[in-house]
Amino acid sequence: MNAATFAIIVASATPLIFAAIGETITEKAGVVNLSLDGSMLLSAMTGFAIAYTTGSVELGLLAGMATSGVVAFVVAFGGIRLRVNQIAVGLILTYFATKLSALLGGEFVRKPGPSVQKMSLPVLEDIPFFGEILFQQNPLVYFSFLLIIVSFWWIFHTRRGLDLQAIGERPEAAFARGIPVNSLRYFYTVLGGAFVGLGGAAFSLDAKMGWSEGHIANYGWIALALVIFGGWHPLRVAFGCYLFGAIQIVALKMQPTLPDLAQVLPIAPFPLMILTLVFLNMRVVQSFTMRFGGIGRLIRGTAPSALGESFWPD
Amino acid sequence: MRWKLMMLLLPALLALGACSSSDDTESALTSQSAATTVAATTVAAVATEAPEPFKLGLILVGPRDDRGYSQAHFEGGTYAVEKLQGELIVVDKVNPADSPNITIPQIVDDMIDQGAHLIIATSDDMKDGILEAAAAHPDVPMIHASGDSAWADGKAYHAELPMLGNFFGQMEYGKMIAGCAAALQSDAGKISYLGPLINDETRRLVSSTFLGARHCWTEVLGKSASDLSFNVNWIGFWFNIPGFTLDPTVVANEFFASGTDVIISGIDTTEAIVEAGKKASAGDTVWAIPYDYEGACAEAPTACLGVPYFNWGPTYLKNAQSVIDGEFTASFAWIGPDWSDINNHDTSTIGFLKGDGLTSANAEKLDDFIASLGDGSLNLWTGPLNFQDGSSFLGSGVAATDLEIWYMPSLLEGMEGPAE
Amino acid sequence: MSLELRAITKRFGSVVANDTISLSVGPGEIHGLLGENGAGKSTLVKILSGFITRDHGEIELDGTKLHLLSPNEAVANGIGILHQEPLVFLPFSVVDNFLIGSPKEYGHAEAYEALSRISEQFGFDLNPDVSASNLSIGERQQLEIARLLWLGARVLILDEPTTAISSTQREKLFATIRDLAGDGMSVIFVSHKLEEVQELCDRVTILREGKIAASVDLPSPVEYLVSKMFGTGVLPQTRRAKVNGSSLLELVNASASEQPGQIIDANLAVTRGQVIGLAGLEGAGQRTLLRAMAGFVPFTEGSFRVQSAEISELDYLDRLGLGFYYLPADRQREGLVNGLSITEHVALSVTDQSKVIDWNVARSEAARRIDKFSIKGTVESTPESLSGGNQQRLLLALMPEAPLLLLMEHPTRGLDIESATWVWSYLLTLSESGTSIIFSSSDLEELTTYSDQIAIFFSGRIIDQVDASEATVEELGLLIGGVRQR
Amino acid sequence: MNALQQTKYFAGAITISLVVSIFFLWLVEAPLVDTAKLLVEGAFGTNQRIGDTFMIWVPLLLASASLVVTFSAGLWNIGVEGQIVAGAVAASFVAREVQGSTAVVLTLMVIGGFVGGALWGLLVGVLRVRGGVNEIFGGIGLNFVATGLIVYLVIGPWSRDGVASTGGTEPFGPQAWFPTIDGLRVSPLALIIAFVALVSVMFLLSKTHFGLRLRATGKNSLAANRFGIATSRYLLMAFIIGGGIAGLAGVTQAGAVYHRLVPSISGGYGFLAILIVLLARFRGLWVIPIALFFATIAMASFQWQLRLGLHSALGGVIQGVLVLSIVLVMGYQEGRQHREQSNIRGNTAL
Repeated sequence: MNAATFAIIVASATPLIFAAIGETITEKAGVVNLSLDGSMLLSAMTGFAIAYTTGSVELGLLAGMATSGVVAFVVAFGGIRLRVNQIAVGLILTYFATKLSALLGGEFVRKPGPSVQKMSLPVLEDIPFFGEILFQQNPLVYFSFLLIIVSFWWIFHTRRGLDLQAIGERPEAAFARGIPVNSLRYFYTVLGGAFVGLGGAAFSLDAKMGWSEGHIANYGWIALALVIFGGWHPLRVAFGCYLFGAIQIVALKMQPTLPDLAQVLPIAPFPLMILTLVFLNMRVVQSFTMRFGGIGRLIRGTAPSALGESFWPD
Repeated sequence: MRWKLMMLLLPALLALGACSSSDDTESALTSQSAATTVAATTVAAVATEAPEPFKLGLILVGPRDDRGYSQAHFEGGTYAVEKLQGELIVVDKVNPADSPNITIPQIVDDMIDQGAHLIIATSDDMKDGILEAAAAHPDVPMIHASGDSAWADGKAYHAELPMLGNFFGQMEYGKMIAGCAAALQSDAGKISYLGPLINDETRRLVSSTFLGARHCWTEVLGKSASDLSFNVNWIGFWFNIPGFTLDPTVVANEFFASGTDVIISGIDTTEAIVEAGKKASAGDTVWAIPYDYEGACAEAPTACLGVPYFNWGPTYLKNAQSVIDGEFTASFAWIGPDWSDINNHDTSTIGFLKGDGLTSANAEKLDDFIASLGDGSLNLWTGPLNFQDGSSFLGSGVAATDLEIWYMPSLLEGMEGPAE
Repeated sequence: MSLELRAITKRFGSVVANDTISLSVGPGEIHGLLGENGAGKSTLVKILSGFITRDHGEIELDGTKLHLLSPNEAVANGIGILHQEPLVFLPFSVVDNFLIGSPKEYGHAEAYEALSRISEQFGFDLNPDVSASNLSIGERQQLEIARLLWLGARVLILDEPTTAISSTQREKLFATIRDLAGDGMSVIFVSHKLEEVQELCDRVTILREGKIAASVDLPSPVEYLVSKMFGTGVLPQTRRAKVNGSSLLELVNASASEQPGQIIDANLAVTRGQVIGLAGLEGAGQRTLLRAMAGFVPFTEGSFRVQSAEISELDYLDRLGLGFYYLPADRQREGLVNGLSITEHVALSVTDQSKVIDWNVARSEAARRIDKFSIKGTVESTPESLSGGNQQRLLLALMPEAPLLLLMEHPTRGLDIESATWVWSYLLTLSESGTSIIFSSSDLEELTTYSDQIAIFFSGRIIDQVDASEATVEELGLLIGGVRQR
Repeated sequence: MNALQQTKYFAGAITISLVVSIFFLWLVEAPLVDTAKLLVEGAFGTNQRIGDTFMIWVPLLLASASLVVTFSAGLWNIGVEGQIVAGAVAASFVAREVQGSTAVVLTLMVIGGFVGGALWGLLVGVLRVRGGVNEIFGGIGLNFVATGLIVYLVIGPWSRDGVASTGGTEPFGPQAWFPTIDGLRVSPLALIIAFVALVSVMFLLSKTHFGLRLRATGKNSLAANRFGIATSRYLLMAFIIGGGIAGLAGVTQAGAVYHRLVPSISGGYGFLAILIVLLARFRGLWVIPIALFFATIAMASFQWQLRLGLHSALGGVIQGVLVLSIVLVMGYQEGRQHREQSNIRGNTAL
């Protein structure tokens, strides 16, 4: 593999990073937004449709963010205000948004439209090897780097991030400490949804330009799997995204020798997710990782304790 | 359409404020396919005299606006019914992934219900279904495009189905031209082929591409055959079905990353040219050759070296006419280009439209190549040709028969990639 | 600082959890709030923490009326609550825990500084960088206290703080509380542990069934306090004949522990048809003993024999097969299945070997049991629609006709008198037909009236076993309170 | 009063979904009358169409029956898609390998498919009970693994001669085709299997001790355990039975619809069945009409596309609107009820 191949891995993982980090943020707050595959599709469609109509990629990206933000709001509203099971709402929205994207996007199928333009970063792009991989990309890719770092920093190194983790971990205790649990859950669910939407729009405006039915290629489900694989830790989630990109390339390279297996490799994140969970749930591993602080947490990657549970203070 | 209202629906606009742009920015690129955005299936026509206009049923494997294989068929059908002032009944996206609850026999039944006079199943993937349907309706004219069930000499002859015909274009020529164009323009001599699934048809098409490329690389440019790399990757279906196939966008990107400068697409959709356009606009010197549909270069004109395409209109018209005249019987037709003008919409089933990416010098060389194919002075399916594993396919000076080409069992020596 | 509560009232449906509770705590005062489980202590704590809102009543802090509509407001007004389970987030470090929820915009540097300052002042040993999951419960409390002080708590309310900590930790906690009171802090110490309240508090308010039963300065005689905490006299006095059945089971030097609760070195012998009452303050080990005998908590030491057969290795399902039966205190959560009808419960409880249920039979059986157990409900009623008394009757109705051994927590807690009387008349019939019964209760009258023997628990140990016919309520109160007299 | 309130909410939800659906129809310029007419005609207009509607009904009934079992045990078995696939793979194996009369082959296909689905379900169950992997994520993951398996088989060991396509395998021999009534495509045998499965599930859950214990486990596993139920064993049994029934949907898809193995053999029916079961509020009897209605919409979608040129996703949007509004509205109603009850019990968090 040469630098160009690594550059592809980085570029093709970008939508996945937005979606997976977005969902990580949401789940950290204790809300599970299962609608990812549908909302990414809908965002990919609206993002492209708006960009195509207005000619502005920026507006397209914003539209994509807003779309999934609204879908996420429905999840939050259903789960928090209406007290409906979040899993149920998420699954229904997945189906609904998928079909809606196909229906409303009918007119935009495979039209050539605007896309995010490449923008190499001066100086940095000349770093040997890494320059080509990391800095001869486009602004979306740079933003994904920023998102990884900022979300990591926000969650683990700020006061507000502590509150975020607290409401996903022990909402009743957080509430008793004076944290407005449900308001924050709304906020982070919608925020995470917006990043999911950015992931969708990044698909139709960059990674796989244009719109067609089912355009995001199961990336919503893959993002959900990667959140778990990544142990709800932005850095590990991002690693999972890049790993997935790499697996796809490996699959291609394998085709001449093992054509049957190559065809199957793109589903790799799912067994990886399951095996990771089983591995980490093993008693031996748990007691081992408990001994280490930050590193242990990175490896252990436990789910927020109150994930998917609604919190009703009254 | 009420699509501006649709926009109101989209929360996007809540964020953006009111939608300012009210005029439909239908670009020149898409104007030629206005019909594709119209949902109505009845395309023509004022039926003035005939109380019952001719109805053509068309079953497409992908969306009718895929800018590829299915759109080419759709436009062929449109052409035919316009000429006949008939009606077109279309069902698209007929594949198990997109339409799990629709089977070919079911569609055929319904089209017959609607009064279809001729039903055309357009994809290789529909073989089993159309055979089943033809058996159920032995008196309804049907055609399986790309099939061989009506070929008496073929391996899968179904003598018991007298009204199920076959036709297909000799895309081998289109592919040879594509291969030649790629070889002429390529600096690196690294050509990659984005293949769909592997079967007889795709093997012969990719082999034709290779023959065209090698010919122009060695004979026209006078370079050494060993400097030409020709690599095939298959995605597993005619187009991308997430989860079932490899992602053609990723494949195309990886081709470029590994040094390829021309990708020739063999799949129904436009990922290769889209990615090439993206690369080219970022300043890389890469090109692509899409497939199937005349307008495919519009996705990225400057990165396009040309497109070999199907022009189904005349063939559709001819078969429809024979149904109207009561003369339709099952036959197998493998139709070549009209060499006098391969881009004549009324006569040539196979065409090649040169793209903006091709230099004028190379365009001239390509014209010469096309001419030599047309006048019969050049037959690339002539020995000595070996298979990929080194075994002999054709002895020196021996020309391949139709059967040998149609049922191409492997890839040729000099090509890289799996053959089955 | 002084805190004043006036006529706080809170209802949940038909239950009055707090009935016109008034109390005042002056500066430097340590005020005990004593009562058994369900007396209304935790409701009051939740009201003060802003977690739930009172229906009536006023709260005043230093003469200022507080609304306390949210925990935020409670924190902002300087009401600091140390919850029974400290509000610690286990995955996070100590210093992160220190910061979570703080309305202040302090960063880590300030937090480190404040934590070390407060730790030093009170002699806490808290490493700011270790994970909170590595802290003992006592240390978690110290962390919480430090945090509350940092937030500027003026009133400190400690809700059952000693449930899960060791005695050394408790000494340390008490020292801290005294220090704080010495600095003028008002402290409310909520507990069901009489001896701790006596040791620590200046004054005590005793709650029983949502009402104030007494409010007195300490020290005050133990038997007086116990009599105020525990109910007396609601049940009819039906002395029963002494049974002399054959030996059924034997517990020898048995130990077990769960979270929370433990038993140490317990010995108990039970004969057929015998009724043994387990007396003790909440958490003294009665519950753990019952759960260990039922098979939910493994014995770590000792032997548990039934008719000379060692059964300590058997799990709950096996023991069920031997004829054991366990009736939990939390009837809705642990005993009955909400959403299933009485008929379905009956069908669930029968050990019918057939695969298919004959619903007609089940319905008539359910109707029979509803009738026999005087349950106010129909065959289609679901547990959530039944009152506590009827839930308990239903649980008894679902029990096999004559179990070998019945293990029961608080047979009559929360029941109206009629149901309670009924329950005991049924239990006594059972025992007469050979079922041995071991039950825990916080009603001394219940213990002395219905038991043959009473085992008295204190801090996980059975400190005494008395013949119920010879025991008096007063004597029992002293023993439970840890005052050995005999 | 409760029932009345529930009916009021339900009517409200139906009204909302109707209004929203009509809005979408208007948006895509669907002629309302024709669309409504085709909804009925498309599914029931001719004998053939009735047959085809039933053909879609079959997998929906089976997948829903499967989900009723697992939901009763309190499980979110999103892995139902994968179980359908596993059943289809097992049935295809039988169809490809076993020579014999139709009766023998079909019997073995049904048994094989049930076992295949059951094993795939059991895998989700074991991951949940022993591996600590939540059944939702285990199920989703195994769905994709099942897809990977089928793609591997179709393009690899079971591919057609000289072909490497994810299009599907060679059609089965005629002995592995479910028999049909003359002129119709629907197989009465498949319908019978679906109904037998659904009725068995309803019988199992409502009339047997096993079913009762399963439901008790689903509603309150702690209390169920106090009644002497080995709850984790019942969870595994739920996965086995549910998976097996889902596997039967795979059998009918392979043997009665496609007559071969294709990668998308499940047809998304498992996912659709989740919506059906949510709508039916996990009750078997309600599954029958709702699944029929969903099949009707699926057939109508085809007719809408064919005759009115409407987009094929329209039917799905309407289904989605319906389920979303009913689940949100009814969930709200239930939440209120729950809150009232929890107040009565004084059962608060902390």
